[in-house]
Amino acid sequence: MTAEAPRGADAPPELIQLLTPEGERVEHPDYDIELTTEEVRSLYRDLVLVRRIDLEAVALQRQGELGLWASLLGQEAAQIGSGRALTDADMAFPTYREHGVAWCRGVDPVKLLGLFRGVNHGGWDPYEHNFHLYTIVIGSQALHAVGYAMGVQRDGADAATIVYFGDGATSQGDVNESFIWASVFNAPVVFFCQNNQWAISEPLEKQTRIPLYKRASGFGFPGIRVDGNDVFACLAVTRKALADARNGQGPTMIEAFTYRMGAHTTSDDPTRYRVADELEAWKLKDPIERVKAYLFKNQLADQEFFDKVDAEADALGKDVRRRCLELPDPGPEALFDHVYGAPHALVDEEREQYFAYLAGFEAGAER
Amino acid sequence: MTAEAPRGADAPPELIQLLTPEGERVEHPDYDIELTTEEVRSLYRDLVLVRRIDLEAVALQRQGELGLWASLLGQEAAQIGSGRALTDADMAFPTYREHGVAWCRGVDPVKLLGLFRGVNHGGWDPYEHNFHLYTIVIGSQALHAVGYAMGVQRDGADAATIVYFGDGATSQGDVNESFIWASVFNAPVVFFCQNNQWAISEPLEKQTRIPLYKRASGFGFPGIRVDGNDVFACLAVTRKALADARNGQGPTMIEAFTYRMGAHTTSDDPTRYRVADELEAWKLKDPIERVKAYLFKNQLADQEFFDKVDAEADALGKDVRRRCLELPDPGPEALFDHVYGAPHALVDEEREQYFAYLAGFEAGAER
Amino acid sequence: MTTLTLGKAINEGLRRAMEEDPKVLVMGEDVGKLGGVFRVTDGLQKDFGEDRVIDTPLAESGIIGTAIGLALRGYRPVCEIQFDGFVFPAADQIITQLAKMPLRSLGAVKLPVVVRIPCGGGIGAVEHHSESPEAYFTHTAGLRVMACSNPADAYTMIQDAIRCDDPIIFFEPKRRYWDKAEVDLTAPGLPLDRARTVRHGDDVTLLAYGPMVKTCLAAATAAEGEGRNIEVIDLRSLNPLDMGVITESVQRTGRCVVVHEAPVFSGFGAELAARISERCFYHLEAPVLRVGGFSTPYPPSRLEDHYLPDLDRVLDAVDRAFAY
Amino acid sequence: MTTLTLGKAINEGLRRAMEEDPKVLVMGEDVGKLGGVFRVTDGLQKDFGEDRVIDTPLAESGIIGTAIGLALRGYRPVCEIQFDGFVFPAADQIITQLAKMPLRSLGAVKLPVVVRIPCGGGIGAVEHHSESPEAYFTHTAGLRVMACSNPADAYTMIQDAIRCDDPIIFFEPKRRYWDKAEVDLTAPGLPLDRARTVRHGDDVTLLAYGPMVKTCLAAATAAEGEGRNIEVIDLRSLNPLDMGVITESVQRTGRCVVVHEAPVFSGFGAELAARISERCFYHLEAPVLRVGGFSTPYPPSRLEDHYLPDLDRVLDAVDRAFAY
Ligand SMILES: Cc1ncc(C[n+]2csc(CCOP(=O)(O)OP(=O)(O)O)c2C)c(N)n1
Ligand SMILES: Cc1ncc(C[n+]2csc(CCOP(=O)(O)OP(=O)(O)O)c2C)c(N)n1
Ligand SMILES: [Mg+2]
Ligand SMILES: [Mg+2]
Repeated sequence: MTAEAPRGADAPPELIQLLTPEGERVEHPDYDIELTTEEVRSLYRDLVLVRRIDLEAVALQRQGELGLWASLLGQEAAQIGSGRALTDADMAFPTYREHGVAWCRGVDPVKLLGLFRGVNHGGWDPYEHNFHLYTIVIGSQALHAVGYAMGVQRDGADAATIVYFGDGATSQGDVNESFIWASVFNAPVVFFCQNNQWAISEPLEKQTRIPLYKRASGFGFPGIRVDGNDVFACLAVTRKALADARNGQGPTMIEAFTYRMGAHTTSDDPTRYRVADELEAWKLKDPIERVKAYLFKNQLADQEFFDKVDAEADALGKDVRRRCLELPDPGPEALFDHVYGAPHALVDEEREQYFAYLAGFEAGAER
Repeated sequence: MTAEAPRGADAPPELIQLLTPEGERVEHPDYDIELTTEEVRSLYRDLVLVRRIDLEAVALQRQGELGLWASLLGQEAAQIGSGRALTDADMAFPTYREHGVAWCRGVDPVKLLGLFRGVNHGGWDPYEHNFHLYTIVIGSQALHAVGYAMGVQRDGADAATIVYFGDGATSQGDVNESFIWASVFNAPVVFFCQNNQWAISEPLEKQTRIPLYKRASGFGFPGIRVDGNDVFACLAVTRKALADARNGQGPTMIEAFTYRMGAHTTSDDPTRYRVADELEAWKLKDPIERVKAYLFKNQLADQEFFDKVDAEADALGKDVRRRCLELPDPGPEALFDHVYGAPHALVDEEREQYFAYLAGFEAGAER
Repeated sequence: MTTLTLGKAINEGLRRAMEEDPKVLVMGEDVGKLGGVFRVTDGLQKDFGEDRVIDTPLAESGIIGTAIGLALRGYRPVCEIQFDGFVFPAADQIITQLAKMPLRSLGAVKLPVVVRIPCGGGIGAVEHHSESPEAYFTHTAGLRVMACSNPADAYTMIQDAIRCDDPIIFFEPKRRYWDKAEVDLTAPGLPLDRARTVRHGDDVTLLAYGPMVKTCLAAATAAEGEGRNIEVIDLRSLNPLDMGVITESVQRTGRCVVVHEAPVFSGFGAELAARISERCFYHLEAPVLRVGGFSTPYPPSRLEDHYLPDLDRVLDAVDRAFAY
Repeated sequence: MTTLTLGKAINEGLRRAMEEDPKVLVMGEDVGKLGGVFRVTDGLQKDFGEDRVIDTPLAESGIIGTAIGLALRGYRPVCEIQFDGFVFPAADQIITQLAKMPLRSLGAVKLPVVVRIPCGGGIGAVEHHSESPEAYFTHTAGLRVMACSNPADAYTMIQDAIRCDDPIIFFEPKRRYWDKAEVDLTAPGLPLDRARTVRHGDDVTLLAYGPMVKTCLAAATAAEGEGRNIEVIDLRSLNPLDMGVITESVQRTGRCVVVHEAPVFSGFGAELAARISERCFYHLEAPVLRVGGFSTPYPPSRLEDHYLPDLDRVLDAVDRAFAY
C-alpha cells in the first residue's frame, strides 16, 4: 500500500477513493480499510462473476430468452463494495439493476431472471436473504426502506437497512420524503445512490445542478461521494455508514460516482443521446481492471488465479443460461394466486369462470 | 437608525433582522434597506389593517357566517413584508393563509371570504392582481409556481414568481420536486416558507431536524432565514430574492421564522397540544408592536396617526362584515358551470336532469 | 352494551387491536397528541407511546410508503389519511406498491396495512374535505375496500380489518362520526366481506354503504307511508362484494337503486348496476338506477345539499324505478 | 394521403400543433434527444428547441404540476407519461389540481394541458408497463378522457386535444404504435367528443376503445363466417361519452358487449354497461356483457395472453349474449 496521491486527475476532489484506476492504493484519513489478500481476491472474484452473469443475461435477452435486461456493466464495484459491507441481519432494498448486490446477499442469479423473462414479477422471498424485491416504480422503495428501518429501530435490533436508487430517482418526491422521514426519526438507513450519470437519455444535469451527495445536507444528515468504480472505497464507506446506522447515528447518503457502461436496458439505444468518447474515458476507470492491476502489481495473485476465476465465471454463465431456459412458464392459475392472502370472492369467481372458459375452449378444440 | 446588535436574545444567530422586537433598527451588511417615513407608516397601516380583517373573519366564523377561517395572526410581517416586495408583474402563489399578501396585491378582502363561507372555492380572477387562487392541498402550488416561472422565463418577461408555503409543507414530495425543477431550470422563483412552528398539532421537529432554510443548499440554491416578525427584514430579503430571480440568478428559499399566534383554523383547539408559555414568549415579538415602537421612538408618527389607522381598521372591519353578509349564495347552476370550458355532453345532461328534477319537485310541493 | 359514537367506536376498536397485538401501530398527521382532527385516535398516544402512535411528517406518500416498510418488518400499521381529498399524493404507493407487492413476491410478503379515510360530505367543509374516492380503490386489484356505516359495525370492522393480512382501504363516514348507538364490545361482527340487510322489504332494493345507509333507511321509512316496502342493504365490503346477499334481494324485489355520494359517472355504483343487470337480467322489472353526485368537482358547502343524495332524490329514483 | 404508423401520426400531429401555435410545448422524461422511449416525439426537440421540447427531471408529479403552472402562464403543455403505470405519482396533481382548478377559478383559469399516456399491454413488458388506468380518470370530473385506436384518428385527435381549452388525458394504445394506415394530413377529424362506428352490423354491438378496437374488428370479421353481423363502435371519447351513437346502435342490435383491457371490476366498462342497461332497458335481449382484465394486477408477460381479451374471449361473450 502506497500513500500516493490519487491519479484519477479528472475525479472531482470530494471523491473518496482508495484504489486508483491504475490499481494504486491510496489512503484516506476517515475511510481507510485493511483487507487481507483473501478478501481482495474474493472481491475480485465477485466483480468478475457478476459481470459474467450480466453478460449472459444480455445474451439471453438478445436471443429472445429474456424480454428485457437492465445491465449493471460498469457498476460492479459500487454494488459489490456496498453489498459486501452488509451483515446478514441488514436488509437491502434494490432498484431493478442491483444484480451485484443480490449476488452478495446470496440470491440465486437465476431468480433474478424471472422478472425479465416474464415468468413472474420478482418472485423471490425477500426474507430468505434479506434482499427485497426489485422495484420498478422509480424511488418508491426508498420509503419502504425507511419504514423498514423504523421497524428495526422499534425492535431494538442490531441491523441497518440500505436502499439503492439512481441519479434520476433523486428527483422523485418519494426519495425526498424518505430523506425527511429518515432524518426526523433518525432511522438506521443508508441511502446508496448509484450516480451512473444517466437516467435513460437524460444526463445528470437534468436532475441536479450540484453534486448529488450534497442533497443530504439539506435534510440534516451526512452525504458522501465515493468513487463508485473503486470497490475498496465503496466497501469502506458503506461499512462505516451502516455501522453509524446501527449505532444510532441515523442516516447517511452515499453517492457512488460511477458510469452506466451499457444501454439503459436492452431496449435502449444510447447512441441516440451520448457520445462514444464518454464511454471511452470511463473504460479507463473500469472497476475490475483496477483490482486486477492491484493484485498483479502487488503479487497478491498470479495468472493462475485469474484464469481460475475466469473459468469459474464461464461455468457460472453456462449454468445460469441452462437454468434460465429451464425456468417453468407459469400456468394461468398464477394469474389468481397470491393476489390476496385471505380468500377473496371476486378473485375466486374469476378464477373459476376463466378455468371453465379454458375447459370449454379445449373441449371445443377437441371436437 | 442605530447600529446596535439585535436584542432578540433567543433568536437563532442566522436570523436576518433589521428591527428588533423592541423597535430598534439594526443594520445588516447584505440586506440593509432605506425606508422613507411614509413607507414605514404605510407598512404599519398594512399590518394593522390585515390583522383587523383577520379578526373580523374570526368573528364572522364564530357567528356562523363563515364555515372556517385560517387566521394569519402573528404572521402579518412575513406577509406584508414579502407582499410589498412584489412588483405588479410578479405573480404570487399562496396557500390558504396569505390574506396579508392578498391585501398587498389589491385583492378585495371580501373575495377571500367566499371560500371560507362556502359560496365558492376561491373565485377571484388570479390574473387581475397576479395573485393565484388559494390552494388547500399542501404543497401542490409550489410546482405551479415553478411552472409559471418557467413560462415567465420563456416569455423573457421582467417578472418573478413567489410561492408561499408552511413549515409542514416542506415535507411534501411536491415541494421538494419544485426545488429540483427550479434549480435545474434556474427558474425565476422565490420560495417563501412561513415557518410558524406548527403544522396543525405537529411541531417543527416532526418535519425537520435542522433549520428549514438549509434545505435549499441541498438543492443548489441559497436559503435564508429571516425574522418573520420583522416587516423590514422580510421586505428587504424578499426584494433582493425577487431581484435575483428577475436578473437570471435563479431561485431563493426564504424561511420566515414566525409563529402562528392563533389556532390552526377556527376548527382547531391548540390547547390540546401546545403550552401557553410559548405563545406568551412570542407575544413579546409581535410584528406590529415593534413597528409601532419604532415609529413612536423615532417620532415618525404620533398618537393621532395610530388612532387614524385604528379607525380606518375598524371601518374596514365593518365594511368587510357587511359585504360578507351580502355575499350571494350560489344557485344550483353553479354546480355545473365552469367545470369545463368547452361544452360537455355529460355535464349538460346532468344539469338538465337536475333542473327538471328541481322543477318537478317544486311543482310537486305546490300541489 | 355501551353507547358509543361512531368515532369513539373506531377509537375503541383501535385500542383493542393495539392491546391485542403489540405489532399494531397507528400513524398519520396529527394522530398523536391531538388525537386526529376528528379525535378518532384520541388518547392512544398517551397510552401506547410515541413509538406506536406516530405523528408523521406532512406527506401522504411518505405515510403509506413507510407503512409498507413497517409491514415488511412485521408491523401492522393503521394509517390515517386526514381527509379523503388528501389520499391522492399517496395514490402511487397505494396502487403500485401496497396493492401489488404481495403478488410480486408470490405470497412471500404480506402487507397488513389499513388505510383509514374519513370520507364524504355533509359537514360544510372547504374543498377537498368532502370527497368519496372509493372507486379509485375498488378498481385497484390487490386491495380490499370496506366502508362502515354505524358504530357497532365500525367497532368490529376496524378490528377485523387490522387482523386481516391483506391491505385494506377503510372508509369512515365523517358526517356520521357523531352518530350514537349501542355497541356490544364483546360480540364478534359479521365477517369482513359480508353485506348486511339492514331493513327488509319486498318492493325494491336500495344498495348503499357508508354515509348513505342512514339516508336510505330514512327514505325507506318515509316510503312506508306510501305503502312501499323498501329493502336496504349496507354493503360494508365494496371489494369483494357479497353478491349472494345482493342478488337474492334484487331477484326477489325486481327493482334496485344504488346510492352513493361520489359522482355517478364511472363511480362504484356503475359496477353494482352492471353486475346486477347481468345477474338479475330476467328478474329486473326496471333498470338499476343510480343516485349520486354529479360529474362535477364537489361543490362549495353552500351547494352541497344540492349535490348530495338525500331522501328526496332517493325516493325520486324509487318512483322512477316503479314507473317502468 | 400518407402512410403512417400510429406513433408517427401522433408525432406529425404534435409537429403541426407546435407549428400552428408557439405556445404549445412538449415535456416529459426522455422526450427530447431520445424522442421518447417510443419515439413519438422524435425530432421535435431538434426542430423546436429545448425551450419547447423539455426533458424534465424524473418525477411525474413535477411534470404535471409545472405543466399546470406553464398553462397558467398561457402555454399549452403536452406532457408525456412514459408508461401508464407511472401516472400514479402524478395522481394528486391531475385529480386535485388539473381537473379542479378551472371550476375553482369560476372559469377565469383555463388549463389546456394534454397528458399523453401510452397504455395497455401486449408488448411483453415488465410490471407497470402494461396498465390501463382510464377508469381513474373517467371518474374524475373536470377531465376529458380520450383514447385513439388508429393512425388517422391519432393524427387529428392529438391536435384537437391540444386545441381544446380543457385538460385532457390522452391514451395511446402502445401495442398499436407500429400499426400503419393511410392518413390524410389535411382532412379534419371527427369532433373530439364523438364516437365512430367502425363496422356496421345489426346483430350485436361491440363497444371498444384504444387497443381493443382492432381486436373487436378481428372478432367481427371472424364472426361473419358464422353469419353474425357485428357492429363495432370505437368510443374515441370516454368522458364525455357519445351516447347518441351508442344507444342508437344498441337499441337496434339489442345486444352489447363491452371490451377493454383494464380489470372488469369497477372498470370503465361498468359505466357503459350501467348506462346502456338504463337507456336501452326495453331493447336489450341480453344483459350488457363485459370482457376485460381480471381483478388481479397485470400479470408477468408470459401470462398476458391469458389476461388480455382476445378474439376468442370477445366471441365467447358474443355467444353468451346470444344465449339469452
Ligand atoms: C415513476 C417512474 N417513472 C418513470 C419510469 C421509467 N424509467 C425507468 S428507469 C428510468 C431512469 C432511471 O434513472 P436512474 O434513477 O438514474 O437509474 P438508472 O436506470 O440509471 O440505474 C425511467 C425514467 C419508472 N420506472 N418509474
Ligand atoms: C395534502 C394535504 N394533506 C393534509 C392536509 C390537511 N392539513 C391542512 S393544513 C395542515 C398543516 C399545514 O401546516 P403548514 O404547512 O406548516 O402550514 P400552516 O397551516 O402552519 O400555515 C394539514 C396537515 C392538507 N390540506 N393537504
Ligand atoms: Mg442513472
Ligand atoms: Mg406551519
